Amino acid sequence: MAEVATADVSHDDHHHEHEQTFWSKYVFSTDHKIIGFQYLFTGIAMAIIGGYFAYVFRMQLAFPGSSVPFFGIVSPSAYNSLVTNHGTIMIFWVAMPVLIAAMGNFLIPLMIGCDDMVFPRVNRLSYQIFLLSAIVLIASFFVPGGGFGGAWTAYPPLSALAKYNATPFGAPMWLIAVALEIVAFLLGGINFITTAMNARAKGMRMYDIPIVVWMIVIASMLFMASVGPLVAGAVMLLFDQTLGTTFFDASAGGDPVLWQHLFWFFGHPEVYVVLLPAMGIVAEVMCTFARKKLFGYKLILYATVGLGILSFFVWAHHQFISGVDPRAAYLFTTTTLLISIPVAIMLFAYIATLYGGSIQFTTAMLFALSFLAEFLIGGVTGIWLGSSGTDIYLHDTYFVLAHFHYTFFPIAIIGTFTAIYYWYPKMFGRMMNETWGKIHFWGTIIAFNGIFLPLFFLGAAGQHRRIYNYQNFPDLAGDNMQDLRVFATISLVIMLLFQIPFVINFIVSLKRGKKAGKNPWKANTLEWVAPSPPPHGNFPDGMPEVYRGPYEFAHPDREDDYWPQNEPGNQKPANK
Amino acid sequence: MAGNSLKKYNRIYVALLILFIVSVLGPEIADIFGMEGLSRMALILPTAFGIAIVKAYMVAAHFMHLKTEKIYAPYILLVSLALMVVFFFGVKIDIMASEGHNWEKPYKEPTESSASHHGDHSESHDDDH
Amino acid sequence: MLEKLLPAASTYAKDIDGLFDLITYLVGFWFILAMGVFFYLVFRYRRKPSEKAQYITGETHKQKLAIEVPHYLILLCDIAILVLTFIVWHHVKIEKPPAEDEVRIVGQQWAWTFYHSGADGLLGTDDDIAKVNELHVKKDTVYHYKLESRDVMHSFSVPVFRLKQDTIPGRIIEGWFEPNKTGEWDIQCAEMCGVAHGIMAARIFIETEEEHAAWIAANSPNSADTSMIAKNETVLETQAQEDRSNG
Amino acid sequence: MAHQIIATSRSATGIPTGRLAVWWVVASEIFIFGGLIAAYLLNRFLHGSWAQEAAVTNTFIGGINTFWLLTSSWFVVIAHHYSEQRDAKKTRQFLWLTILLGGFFMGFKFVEYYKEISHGMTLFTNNFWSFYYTATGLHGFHVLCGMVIMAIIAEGDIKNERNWHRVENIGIYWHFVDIVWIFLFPLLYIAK
Repeated sequence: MAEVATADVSHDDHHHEHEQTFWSKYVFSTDHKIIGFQYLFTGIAMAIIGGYFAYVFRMQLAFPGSSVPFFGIVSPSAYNSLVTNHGTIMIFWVAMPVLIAAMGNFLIPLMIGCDDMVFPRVNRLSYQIFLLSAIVLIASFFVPGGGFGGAWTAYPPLSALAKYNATPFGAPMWLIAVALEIVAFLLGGINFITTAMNARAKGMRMYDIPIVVWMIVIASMLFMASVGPLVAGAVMLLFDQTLGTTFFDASAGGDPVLWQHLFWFFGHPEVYVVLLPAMGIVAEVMCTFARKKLFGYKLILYATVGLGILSFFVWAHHQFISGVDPRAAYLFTTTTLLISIPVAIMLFAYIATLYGGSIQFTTAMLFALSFLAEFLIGGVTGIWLGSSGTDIYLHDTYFVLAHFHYTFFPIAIIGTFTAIYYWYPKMFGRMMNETWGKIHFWGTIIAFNGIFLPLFFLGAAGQHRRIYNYQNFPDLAGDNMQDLRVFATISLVIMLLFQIPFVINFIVSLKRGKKAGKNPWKANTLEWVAPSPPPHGNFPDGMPEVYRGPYEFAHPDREDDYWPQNEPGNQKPANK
Repeated sequence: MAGNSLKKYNRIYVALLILFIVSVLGPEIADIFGMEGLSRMALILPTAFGIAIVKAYMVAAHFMHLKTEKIYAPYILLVSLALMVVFFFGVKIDIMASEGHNWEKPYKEPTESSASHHGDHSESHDDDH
Repeated sequence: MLEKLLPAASTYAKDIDGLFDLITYLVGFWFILAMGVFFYLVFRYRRKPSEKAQYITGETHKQKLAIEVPHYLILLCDIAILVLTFIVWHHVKIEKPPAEDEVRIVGQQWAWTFYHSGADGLLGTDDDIAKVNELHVKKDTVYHYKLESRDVMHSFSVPVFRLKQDTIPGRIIEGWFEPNKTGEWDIQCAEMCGVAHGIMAARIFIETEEEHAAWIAANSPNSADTSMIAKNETVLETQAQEDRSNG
Repeated sequence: MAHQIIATSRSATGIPTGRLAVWWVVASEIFIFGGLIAAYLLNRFLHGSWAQEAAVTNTFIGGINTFWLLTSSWFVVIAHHYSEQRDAKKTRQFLWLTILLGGFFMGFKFVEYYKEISHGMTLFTNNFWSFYYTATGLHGFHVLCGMVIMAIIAEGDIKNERNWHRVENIGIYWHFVDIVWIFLFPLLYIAK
């Protein structure tokens, strides 16, 4: 049955290749891989914008008042707008589309061995809405009053009334863009979840699913479950902004703190929404290049589920000092510190995976390993903030900023690079240059630590976030502190410059790279069974069947050190 | 078999209608007997919300076929509901109170409602809530 | 540890610093251990042509212990941190020692107004001293503060006190502090509050009893120099009323 | 588009793919309406004066509207029953009856809005009415979407005797919208 259908697909495909124009093939395609690329490249384009914003405001902090090259003088309102939109873009338009949408679209159907997502047209619609949201956001920078500048958390009443935020058009447009983006990811998320639940290849049981697919699916569920109240809140806030209702106006009996709860009920699970896919990507890469079976597959999976559930009970730790009842802090500190347990289990299992391996230091593996090291810094610094006692002091300082950049940078940037270096051969059929990859790696990682390590000290010394010029604060204007700011800014510029080798490597390898072949890394999962790049329909030689788990490296019963999932064998080892 | 299911749907529908009428009658009866305060609550809460839950259960179980659906579906929906309950109780201490530990809201309830002709119940209900 | 970066000038600052240190030691231990193991493994198991990787599932009971044991130990550390956190939180935010003086703090875009209680130590009397962006307090005195906001959210943050509390329109939030070191430091706004959030800077002056008394004497509404302060306050009040009527 | 996607026809869970997706849609809607209703309830319990506002809402029209939706739920489940018997004519008939009742619902809704607004109860009167219009408006929007999709299914799929499973899927969605109303009705109309 499956065979017949596949033959049809490949036949159809050949038939269509002649007729497909550029538009129908790359713009309005329903092919999951093309949609994945669309998300990937849109995400990278938005990352360039977000990175440019970071460059502008870091230059302003290091050299306050002077004209920033390629921008000009940074006014206070421009600074607020840059900071706000840097945060929004990096989370909603970079981390989410690249890690969940691009990787989910590209990997899920290939890894579970089917020909496309279950709803290809819904998938296309999801990307189109996402693109629209990005356009609305970018347009909001150019309307009268400028882009929204009330921080990515958009606390009312500042975000609700133009007389407070001075961006009568920027604020509603920002909110509409975020709402559209949420709709796009709800559509995409339902598609991912349904695909992974229903469309698995024959023989693929629960524990034969590669961990990255699990992670993306669990992340989509977390997103769906957490974002609903925010959608309701966004409607309410939009009415406040545009129509003049008083949902969040205290003088009319509303409560601005309600928005904080609605936002953070989403905002905290959102961290795990982007974390999990990155963890999954790292797991794939580590297993392949350490030639090791993932240590405690089920343990990691259960820890992930536990993490997901716990993440719904911690949201108010973002609000310890923001006027919520202080008694609530007891509960939320407890749950917050408990969340260190599943995260620690996952990280320990990852580190244990390295034990007894045969580690190849390819660029992808270097990025994966650096993810673990950097994320560990981000993770442990969270304890100071999750503990309500120290959070009184550290809240909204640069300590927080450095902490979440040590989590989000590994997630969004290192995770993305890991994925691109690892799956590039599958995506485009050619290998990337390893030497340039390593130059890119060391430049990025060292410069990254150069940016954010100093910020921990600035934060611990009491420097608050979102302030455009520290010269106004005598305690913060000292030369020692200014030196640290300059150091961070220079590191940022160096890090941005080190992205140029990556871009050149990426583009040159498209044409000049070594041909990859089906399985250049000798990996086990199903995407390596398909040709590189996979054609429309993915598996022209017939849909694969699955006989074992995804990480059977160095199995004692086998000569080769890898054992593809689709290769028939006389036993089904492990993972019963 | 087929006819049976149709009959079942009809039975459920009739039951729903009866429940619906009872739920509307609850507050009317309370008004007629002039019930106030606790006794009014005791009547309205079960007739309005108790019956709403029963109706929702009947629609979900029989019309949406959740009773015969694979176990995934009811779990998905129950987890969703449970998380909303978590949200409600996590937020309650702040939003559903006019004062807490070391804070208070100076906001005063308007004494007169926007529709003045129905303003007579006000005092007693302030206490109930 | 924090004191090296910024002086501590309130009684509970040392508690928060102590908690910070405890977390630093516990977390630092685990961090260094994990990093050590990590780099050792990466180095030890680098690819060598002669060695094939081992087949370890991590599913057997013995192997799982490698994860379970550290995770129980981490739980113990968590509990230790939790206990101290609760004590500190209770001390700083829940329980208030009896007040010896009061101050009312009002945030608005983009300035702080501090209503000092004046000579009688009570707020709401005629001798209250309103000052914009200047908070004068007496060393070794327990202050109760009342936080209000006229428009949007602000955050009253005094880094040397290790104190921070957001102000919320429509809420009056209370708390306390006891300065124990004289000097002059920053008060920052720690919550994004609009265009000029970055220059919403105030100063705190912690004075000895004599200095403080002299300051009160010089600034009391009865003294000659009051007209400007009174005017200042009326301006703020009218602005607030306008805001209310607009909203 | 030209060829059938194999993925869509697979069913590892045993629930057909379309229906599984509808369950997830319903779950995500539970979060959206749940957030709104939770926000409303928190305010309602806090503000005692809202009980007087709720007394002003028109219980009669609300009740009639509940009746329309309950009946339409009944019709759509009958449509599902006939779709399982592959009876295109009856299925279409009951789908259109459902749409008709949805239309009655919307019509009464508009009359109700008109009456309230002409009595000075608008979106801006106070927060109770803001919540009232937001919640019923969002719900009405869902009813409208359901009606449009149902019409497309009746005229596009059932007329051409294909995609029979879509009747059940839209039915599940419609029942969910009905359940939301079952809760909104006591919350906004009869609890006072």
